Amino acid sequence: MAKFLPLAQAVAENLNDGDIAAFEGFTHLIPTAAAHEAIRQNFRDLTLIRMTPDLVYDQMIGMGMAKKVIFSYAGNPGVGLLRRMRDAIENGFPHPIAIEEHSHAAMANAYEAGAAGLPCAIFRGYRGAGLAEVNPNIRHVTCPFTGEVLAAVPALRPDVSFIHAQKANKRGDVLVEGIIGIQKEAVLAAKRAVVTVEEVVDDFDDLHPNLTVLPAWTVTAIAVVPGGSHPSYTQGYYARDNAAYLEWDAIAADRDRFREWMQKNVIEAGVEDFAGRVANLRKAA
Amino acid sequence: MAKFLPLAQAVAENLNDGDIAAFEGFTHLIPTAAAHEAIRQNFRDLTLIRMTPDLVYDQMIGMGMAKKVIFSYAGNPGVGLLRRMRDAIENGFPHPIAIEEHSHAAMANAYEAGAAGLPCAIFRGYRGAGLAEVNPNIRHVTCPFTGEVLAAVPALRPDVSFIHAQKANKRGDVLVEGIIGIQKEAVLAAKRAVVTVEEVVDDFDDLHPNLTVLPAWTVTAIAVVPGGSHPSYTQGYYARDNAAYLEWDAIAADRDRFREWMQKNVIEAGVEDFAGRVANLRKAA
Amino acid sequence: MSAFTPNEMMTIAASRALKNDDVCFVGIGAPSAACNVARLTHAPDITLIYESGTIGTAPDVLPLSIGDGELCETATTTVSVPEMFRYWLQGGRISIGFLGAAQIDKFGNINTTVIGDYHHPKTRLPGGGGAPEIATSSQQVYITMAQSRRGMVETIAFYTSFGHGEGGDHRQRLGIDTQGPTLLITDLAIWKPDPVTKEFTVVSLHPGVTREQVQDTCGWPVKFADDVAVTPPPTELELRTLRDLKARTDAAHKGQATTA
Amino acid sequence: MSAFTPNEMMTIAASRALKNDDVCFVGIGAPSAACNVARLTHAPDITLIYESGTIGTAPDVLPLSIGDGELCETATTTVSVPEMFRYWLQGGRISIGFLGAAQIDKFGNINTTVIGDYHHPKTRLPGGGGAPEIATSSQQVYITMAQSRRGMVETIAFYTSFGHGEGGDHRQRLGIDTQGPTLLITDLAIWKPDPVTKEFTVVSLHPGVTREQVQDTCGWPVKFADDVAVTPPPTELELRTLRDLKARTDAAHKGQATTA
Repeated sequence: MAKFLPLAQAVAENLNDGDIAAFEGFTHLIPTAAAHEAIRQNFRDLTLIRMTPDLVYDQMIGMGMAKKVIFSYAGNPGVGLLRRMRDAIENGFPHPIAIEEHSHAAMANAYEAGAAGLPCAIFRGYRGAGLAEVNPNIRHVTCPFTGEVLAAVPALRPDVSFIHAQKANKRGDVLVEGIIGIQKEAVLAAKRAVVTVEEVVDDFDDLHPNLTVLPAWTVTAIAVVPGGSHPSYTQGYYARDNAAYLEWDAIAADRDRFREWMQKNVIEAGVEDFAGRVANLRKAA
Repeated sequence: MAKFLPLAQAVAENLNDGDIAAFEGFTHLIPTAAAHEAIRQNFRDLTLIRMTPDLVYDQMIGMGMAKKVIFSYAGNPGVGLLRRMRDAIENGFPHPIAIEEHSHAAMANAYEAGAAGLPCAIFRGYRGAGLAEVNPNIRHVTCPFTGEVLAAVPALRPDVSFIHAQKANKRGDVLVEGIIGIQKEAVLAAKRAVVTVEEVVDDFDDLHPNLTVLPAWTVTAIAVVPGGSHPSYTQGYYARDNAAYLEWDAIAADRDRFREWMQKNVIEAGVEDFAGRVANLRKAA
Repeated sequence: MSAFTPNEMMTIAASRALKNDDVCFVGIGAPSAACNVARLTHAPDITLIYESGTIGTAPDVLPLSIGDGELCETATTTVSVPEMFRYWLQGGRISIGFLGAAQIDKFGNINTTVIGDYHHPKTRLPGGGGAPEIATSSQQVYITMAQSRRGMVETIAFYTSFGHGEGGDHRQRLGIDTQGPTLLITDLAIWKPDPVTKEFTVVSLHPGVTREQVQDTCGWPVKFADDVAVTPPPTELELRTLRDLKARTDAAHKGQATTA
Repeated sequence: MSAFTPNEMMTIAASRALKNDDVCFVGIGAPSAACNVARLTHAPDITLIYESGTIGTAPDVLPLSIGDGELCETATTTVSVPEMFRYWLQGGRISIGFLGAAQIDKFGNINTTVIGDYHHPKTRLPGGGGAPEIATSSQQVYITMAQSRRGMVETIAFYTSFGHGEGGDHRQRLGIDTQGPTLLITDLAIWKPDPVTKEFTVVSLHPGVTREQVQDTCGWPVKFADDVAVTPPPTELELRTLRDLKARTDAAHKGQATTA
């Protein structure tokens, strides 16, 4: 049953060194504040899962927190590469990381299987694809009716998933709307789930019955963090800070500049700083 | 791309003798008007798919239209048995029918696989269940990661699916809301899809982005039939006619009374009669 | 305290077995009444899930079907049927699967499919619906039914849903890791499975019910626990809650049929 | 007619290949611009789908990412990412999968994963994202990229997504029943696969482009069709539409970064 907690406590209670963790968001609703809190608390040896690792995983990898990354697209969306992640893969800096790479279809199916309590997902995929030859977690099953050979991947079952959402009600139910991505599956597939929200409202009585609502008993902890997905966006609250994504490319290109930026904007900053970062993006939402 | 047609034409153009057809609805939104039109046009040798065959399949079976029924719960919901279907299975009246029986989980997964273009669905099911011994379409696959043995069923791919929905817009997009059941999957799994709707509106601009909308290019034909799901209900339009479900039990119990009722209320009735049948149920919706 | 019927006692005894933090997959009929009485008395935050996709529903009247409109209108959220069976039931999120039964044996195996041979049935019943997987994916299964020699039989004709099979560790041998039937509530008694054999054993008799009555309405030789309790009779609150619910329900479901 | 850049010609030529009834799975960058120019000119009812789950979207400016808010705001419906890949892509509903490429070979195989060895890469690129299954589940695949000897190579380092493999019937031999790459549009030319060998062959040169320019910017010996056409230059409407779109896009994506 969801507990309302300050973010620092929600992260401290639910993330551990060595955990398999997902900070999910598909361009929209990226849980930046939760990731920054995890960075401040300096967790180690994490296996980080995400379809689209972007700035926050670049930051966590650059800070030496990741042992392994499971992913399907490692880019700065709309801009280019993830330079800290590249540095770790190409040069072992700050230390080598293991990777398990999939396609989006495979990761989406694997989360879906995790949410559905299955050990694996099957789908028509990876035909002729190079990943099938370098990733031993891409296997096959044969349809017992048609004989068709389908790809199989293991279900994703994070120890903990972090997502950002529009709002919770007082009971602790959570609403995700707009580009809903893989958030519901990431929460339901995980042993524990931490959600940051823009606000808490009395009830959800005025919501349409078919929206993506996570009942309170599927969520472990909720932290209220206005602006908590910046520089990503929260539909209905504030727009994407595209300029910050462009700016990140230069910051992450240089090891020293990266450390300086992290020191100033993450280590010496706090959860309360997010509201200010989106102040001028609210009109555009 | 969806064509707006009178129901008689939509049925005539999309249903054929010998087809595999689904008239889906999960208590809510049962496409009664479409089924009655199919009865009036007297199709034969149909394979009828539905999770919860209720009155309309009892009627179609009783009129001798079904060769086979694929189903998971053959009951008059909240009332009891389907007496025409029983008569066909127990006594071969009006003629014998074949059955392929599944659990709800299996049927739901099989529609989902059909919508997803897969040849089969896998799930954790049928353990210790008698159906696994009498239905040769229940097979197994082994997870290539854990060795767990999972149940497999073939995907459902109807030649044509019929559903009832709240509304279409002028472009032919269709909205289903409330208890959405298996409608989206039934449409996407089928080669052709016919939708009856309560009304047509100009556009869906005021709808929440995450509702269940079937784009016009996934639908073959749309027919406007106010009241078209009676005695089932359409959320937001009219309530369920519970008394009609109770009444059906007595009608279907007797072969002659059944024929008389069908003659009067289906064969000699028309699509335009549905609006009147829900007139006194609209307030209650 | 008012007089009460055996059926009322059954529903109220079943309602008492449910806890405030349970997530209950509700079958229609007696289970639905028990779950909603629990919600309206001691378990206001219980999560009731119907297989039509409604999660956290709080109907004012009992639904006639598992898909009545009020289930959706009062739910926390309403999802598709595939999602219901994949993410919510198979996902292991259900603490109690609550089933009714047409036929049951002493190991909690249920038949709602056929009387007679499957391929040439004497009586064709509706079938299992969600039950085969409710019985194996829910953490525990509660069953409620009125006793009769036709309903409680030595050998059922068909395993619609698996209880404890032939007893003992039969579930584990089939790779089923949930507890299965842990409670049977009838109009006469409360039964629990023997820890070893898994045979249903009477642990409590409803007020005024004798062992003979239980045996006379049961098709197998009944085992009684060493200490058989007496079920506490319905409280005023429980009985009023149930009767108000039934009265509201009857009023709501009456009405004119306008041809089907 | 105004002067135009090779990139503008590329985008406009690509836009012309799209039809009003296409259902197009849109990659970001050049494909997104081409698809939206098509929508704003000759194909107003084209269905554009982005992998973030937005179906039938009609953005006023080009998204920077595949998940910008405007894609959702203007879409017919927005679904979850698993549903997108299961029901919509794998379900066979996409007529055109439109991809960009970092590296391509003459059979339309694409590499966006690594330069060098996969396990010890010289350059680690973002990876495939949706591309591996877009390439096999879409009925046809269109590819657009600016020509360069680094981008158009004899042998790609990694098969991120499968085109025609080693040519001929290689797709069918792998059990892939879709057509694969049927069109390559570069800043210099339009290419189509040879019906038998499946090698990309130049069928049209953009205005003013020579065969030598095409060969000089391509890492394999270029085949030209017997009849090489000249691509009609952009019309005023096409050019104005593209430039207006780009101008709106630039204006929208500018703005102050407030730390990331």
